[in-house]
Amino acid sequence: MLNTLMEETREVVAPDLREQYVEAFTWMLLARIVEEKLASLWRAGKIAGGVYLGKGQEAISAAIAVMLKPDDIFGPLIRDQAGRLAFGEPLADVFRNHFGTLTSPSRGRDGNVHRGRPKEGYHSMISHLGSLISVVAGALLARRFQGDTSAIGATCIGDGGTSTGAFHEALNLAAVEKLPLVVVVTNNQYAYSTPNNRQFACRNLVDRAVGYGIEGYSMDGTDLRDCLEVARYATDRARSGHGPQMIVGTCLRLTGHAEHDDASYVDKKLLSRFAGRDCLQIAGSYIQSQQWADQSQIERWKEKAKYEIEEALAKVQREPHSDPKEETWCPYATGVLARTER
Amino acid sequence: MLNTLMEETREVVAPDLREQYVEAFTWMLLARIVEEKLASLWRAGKIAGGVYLGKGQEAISAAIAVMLKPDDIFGPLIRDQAGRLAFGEPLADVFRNHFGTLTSPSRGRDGNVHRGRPKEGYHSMISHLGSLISVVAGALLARRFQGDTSAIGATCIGDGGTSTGAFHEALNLAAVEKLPLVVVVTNNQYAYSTPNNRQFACRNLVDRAVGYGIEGYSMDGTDLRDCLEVARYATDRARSGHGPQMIVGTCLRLTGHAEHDDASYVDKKLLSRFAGRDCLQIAGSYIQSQQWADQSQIERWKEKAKYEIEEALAKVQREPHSDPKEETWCPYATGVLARTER
Amino acid sequence: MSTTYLEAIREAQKKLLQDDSRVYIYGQDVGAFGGAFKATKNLADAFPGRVLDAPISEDAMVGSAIGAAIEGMRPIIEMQFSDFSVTAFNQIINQAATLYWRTQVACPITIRMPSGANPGSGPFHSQNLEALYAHVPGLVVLAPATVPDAYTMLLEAVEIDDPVIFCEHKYLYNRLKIDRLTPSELTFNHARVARVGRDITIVSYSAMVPEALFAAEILEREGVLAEVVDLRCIKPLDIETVIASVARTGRLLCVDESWPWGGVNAEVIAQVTTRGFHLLDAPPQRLNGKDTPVPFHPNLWNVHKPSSKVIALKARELLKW
Amino acid sequence: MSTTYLEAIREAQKKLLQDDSRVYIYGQDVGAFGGAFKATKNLADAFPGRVLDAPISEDAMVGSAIGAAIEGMRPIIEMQFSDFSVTAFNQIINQAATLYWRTQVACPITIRMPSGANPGSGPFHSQNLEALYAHVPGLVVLAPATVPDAYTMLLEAVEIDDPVIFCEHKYLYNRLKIDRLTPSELTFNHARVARVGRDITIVSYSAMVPEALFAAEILEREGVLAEVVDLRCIKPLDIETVIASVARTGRLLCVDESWPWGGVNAEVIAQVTTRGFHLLDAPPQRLNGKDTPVPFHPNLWNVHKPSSKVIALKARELLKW
Ligand SMILES: Cc1ncc(C[n+]2csc(CCOP(=O)(O)OP(=O)(O)O)c2C)c(N)n1
Ligand SMILES: Cc1ncc(C[n+]2csc(CCOP(=O)(O)OP(=O)(O)O)c2C)c(N)n1
Ligand SMILES: [Mg+2]
Ligand SMILES: [Mg+2]
Repeated sequence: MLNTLMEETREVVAPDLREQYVEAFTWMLLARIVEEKLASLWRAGKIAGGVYLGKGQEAISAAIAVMLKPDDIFGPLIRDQAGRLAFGEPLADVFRNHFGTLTSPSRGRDGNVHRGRPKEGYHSMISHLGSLISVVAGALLARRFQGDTSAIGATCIGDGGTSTGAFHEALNLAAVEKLPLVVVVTNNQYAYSTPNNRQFACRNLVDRAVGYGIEGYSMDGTDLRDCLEVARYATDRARSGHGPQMIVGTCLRLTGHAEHDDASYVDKKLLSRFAGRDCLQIAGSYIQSQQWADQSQIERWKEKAKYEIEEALAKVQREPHSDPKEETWCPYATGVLARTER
Repeated sequence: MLNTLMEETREVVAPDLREQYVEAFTWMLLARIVEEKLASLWRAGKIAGGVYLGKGQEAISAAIAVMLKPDDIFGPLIRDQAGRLAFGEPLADVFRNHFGTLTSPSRGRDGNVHRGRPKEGYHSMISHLGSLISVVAGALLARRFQGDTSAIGATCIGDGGTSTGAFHEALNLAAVEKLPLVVVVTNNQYAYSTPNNRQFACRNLVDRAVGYGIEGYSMDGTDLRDCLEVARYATDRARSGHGPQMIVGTCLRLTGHAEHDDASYVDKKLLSRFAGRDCLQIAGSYIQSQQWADQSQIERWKEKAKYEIEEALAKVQREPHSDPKEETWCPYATGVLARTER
Repeated sequence: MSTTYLEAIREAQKKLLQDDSRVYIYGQDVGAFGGAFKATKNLADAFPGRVLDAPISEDAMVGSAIGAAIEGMRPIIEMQFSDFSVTAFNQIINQAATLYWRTQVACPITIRMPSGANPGSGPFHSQNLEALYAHVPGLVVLAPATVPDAYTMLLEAVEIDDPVIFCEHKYLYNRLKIDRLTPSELTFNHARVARVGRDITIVSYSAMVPEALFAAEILEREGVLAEVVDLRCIKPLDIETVIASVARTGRLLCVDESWPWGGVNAEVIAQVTTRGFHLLDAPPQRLNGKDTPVPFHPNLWNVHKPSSKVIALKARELLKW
Repeated sequence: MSTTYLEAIREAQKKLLQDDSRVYIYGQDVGAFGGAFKATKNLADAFPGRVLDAPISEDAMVGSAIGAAIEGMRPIIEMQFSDFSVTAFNQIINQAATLYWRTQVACPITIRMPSGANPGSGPFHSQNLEALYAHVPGLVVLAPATVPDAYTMLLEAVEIDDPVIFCEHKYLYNRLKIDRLTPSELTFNHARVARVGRDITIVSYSAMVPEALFAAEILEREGVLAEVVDLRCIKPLDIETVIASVARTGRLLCVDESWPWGGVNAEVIAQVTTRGFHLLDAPPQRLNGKDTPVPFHPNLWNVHKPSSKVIALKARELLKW
């Protein structure tokens, strides 16, 4: 069993990943800027409820998503704006779901990060941490029943979410069924205010993989190159029949738990350490150092991102909001039940 | 981290364990015989509901219990008749709870293995597998609050029970709190009819210990000597502040899931293998080989066990059964609520 | 050849596996072993790879069914006992029940819940949890009381585009038997007048229906004609049928072996009194299981739930009002 | 210095930690951070080692509290949101609720449940789950609607020898405020006549009490005197107080923001109609949250639950009956 990618393979692998690197970087950039927009909309009182951002973990999120194909399955969590975009989410949906417009994936019934298009393989999380993993596993089971042997699925969870019973049951089930499931654990050091040492006692969460009999890798979540290498390796392994894969990426949540939280409890020392590096800056420098793009190109990408964001926002701002009178107030899909007194 | 006891330490340790070996053996014997009695009472239609026996895993169960002290905490499961007796359960309670007499620990409200005396540190399981572990962990947390630093707790679970979310959450919680909790996993190859390969995909369940950051040991559940060594080691480690301990004992369930089950699905090959050995026979031979007792002494123990069992049974058969008219039908301990309309 | 309630459930699953490639069965010991109650006996053999043993992971079992349903499957989850479904409670009430409402994607999963007690089952192998599930928006809760309903309603359950909690009663498994299995006449969302009467309406479901029918027989000997309504569908309730009956009889007695607080009886009484108050000539009454866990000892168990005797007694009281 | 509903909860916990060495608090982020809603702010500092951060493991949190209670402690478990308590559902309903009945050993744990919604909370941070817990034998379910009750009932909750589901309403946290915190006059198991009237009884609890009181004010301007009963204790219900009020008014309107099927309203109506049918001059009525998850969008959220306007409207209808 492979517990981490071996150092020496990396330099060889990296050049192959130029295309994905650049792609992932542009999604990270777009995610960072759209999240900044969300934060400012929240501060301006334009968004009801919470705003949860993924600042500091865009590399992990984008890396896994760029390795997925359109027919694959993706179950992102709260801080996966980058991955969502990379998997094909329209920018407009971000705003729609935060405003709760009638055009939003949930028609205003749910909000913010609770969005997806499950029929397109893009799952919509509920709040209860850990509970999405078995859903994605089940989707892969269905694909197997249907004879689809090429698709894989990936889903994300935080360090805190690994303490849930749901996490355990789902990983074990996936292992027994040998499903092509990649579980990406982002250890951003905190679950809300709770530091790792109050959350688990193992050395590294990747040590759980062996207990499920699955393959596990740890990676530097601040380094997009590392993330891409591991994500490619794990998705390849899943795709070629090696069963579930667990990836543990280390980073630091560079933002509050949600926008109302100033994260004052974060140990300041962490910021100056390894995990506290900003993956977006590192990736930007790396791209330049590799001469895949220069500073002005990156600026143009940023401008493009900003433009697209403004455009999407302007569009969504003209879209209708949920109207209680148009709401069916019916939780049933079955036609005959819509009309029954309950 | 120690994943298994090292071979070479064993011979040194064994002689010390003579007293516990003999003690454990007598409990195993008593458990085996009382269970045979339960089975025949069940066949005679004298017991309502299920009868769950621990045949084949008495060594594991007795070994952990003889290492516990009276002030320790014990949370046995379905197949722990031997451990229950070793921890101090009166024989009469076995029959009381199977008949549901008014004198039984649950006053006839619950039955068979669902018994204990929680205030005496002997916990009473509910059916939902895995859910007892956190209860025992909490009891240890309480002891810590109360300044008791000498007590430890042990609780048991099956291979199947390790798949529950409750198992995971409890082990993780205990690890974070560094509680003196020993979790004994009896891998008897089956969960009801479900074999290991449909239950988990890891090589050995003890591989889960590292994922919780706790110490783990595997042992031969058919060999009382091995069980005692590991149980002593783990309880010592727990007692001396090394946090949770996981023990995985391998054996075969030498009986049906319950008495209604003929276990026809059990792979016959297993019976002739290592795990299929009868721990009681092995222990009996070992005792003789060590000249700790001879055949006639063992017979005398058997006779004594039978006598005590018949005596307890005779006594319990004269005890009153639950009477609906005497039942309070009140689930509340709080006095004022007993009288309220609900 | 006769068919039991349990066999009807097996036959329905067989037919579903035969007719619909989207169906599979997942649960502990449902494979080669055929399930704790033999509800899937021989099915794993007949439909290789489609009847799968699950680990003891109710949460993940249900979660996986939801994912499979999203991808177009029609999973049947067998809980080994209804009691164990609560370890999947979150997946059922928050993930499955809300999926359609949140995403406009249907969640056609069926969760089979062997419910109710036999003597000696004890507090954790006996529960009737229909009220817990019925409280939650988005779930359909079915509770067949006859062999044809066990068969037909299970077929319907799998066709329903919403998560169905299928409460099958263990006490009925081998005690109910009919000579020839014929499908039910009503669709799942209709209550059934199980016995026509005119003096009092006894509303009931699942294993309490035979008990209510016995009570009605006792009462008939005394000249009282009780009408017995079998709810069949607990959520949503077909209250029209109940109200129509109360309109005829003027008296309502609800019988349910589960816990009283907020149970099926409470909901039936609330719906009838808020909408058909003027039809009642006497206070509605209810009989429930006692407000304690289900006891192990047969003596206690016997009086924990309503019996035909107690039902008849209560009916007589109500008729004197 | 004024005290809010939230501060009252904090003060109660502080007093409990001060006065009773058996008390400790366990929950996600309750330690140095002071909890998601700051209900335990500064307590970890003031009581070192007795206010502990938990991993995201509701099942084990509650299980551990049960074990600690067996050993004589009086744990307070904070659920971050009531919604997350269902991942501990099994421990609560099967382990805690049955412990005393099974073993004669009391299980004095208190589970604090931040309940109810604020605009934008969405389906999974808004639930009112009291009916799910009240259905189950062995649990005490409390729901304070005032600042003194938030304080006093939490003190009582910890003294109660049974598991208590303490439903505190997030909408009230900072919106309810009183000048001086004084203890409640009633003990936890009594309902309270929050406003005396004579024309109609409005029964309610938690955040719907202020709403019912607003409605009563609206109605008073029209010459209607509504009596408002605050249930306070959901399980067991103090139905005597409700029936006594209905005896005076002859009319019953139940208001509850949670789901209708088998909810608090249904149980109140069932108890009142089975026992006080003759007191009613009109059908009992109920207003509930809609039978869907709680919606995210403020527009939808606003109409999902009963408002004072809707309550007044319904009361008027009922008065015309
Ligand atoms: C079962 C459950 N319990 C509690 C919560 C409340 N909650 C929401 S996010 C969060 C912290 C999550 O931490 P982590 O998993 O590390 O993810 P991160 O926020 O760091 O991305 C908590 C406790 C929840 N969502 N689900
Ligand atoms: C949560 C839960 N789900 C299902 C069951 C039903 N059940 C009772 S015993 C059992 C098998 C247990 O297997 P294992 O844990 O290996 O213990 P063993 O019987 O082999 O001692 C099952 C599935 C249960 N008790 N709890
Ligand atoms: Mg985190
Ligand atoms: Mg086993």
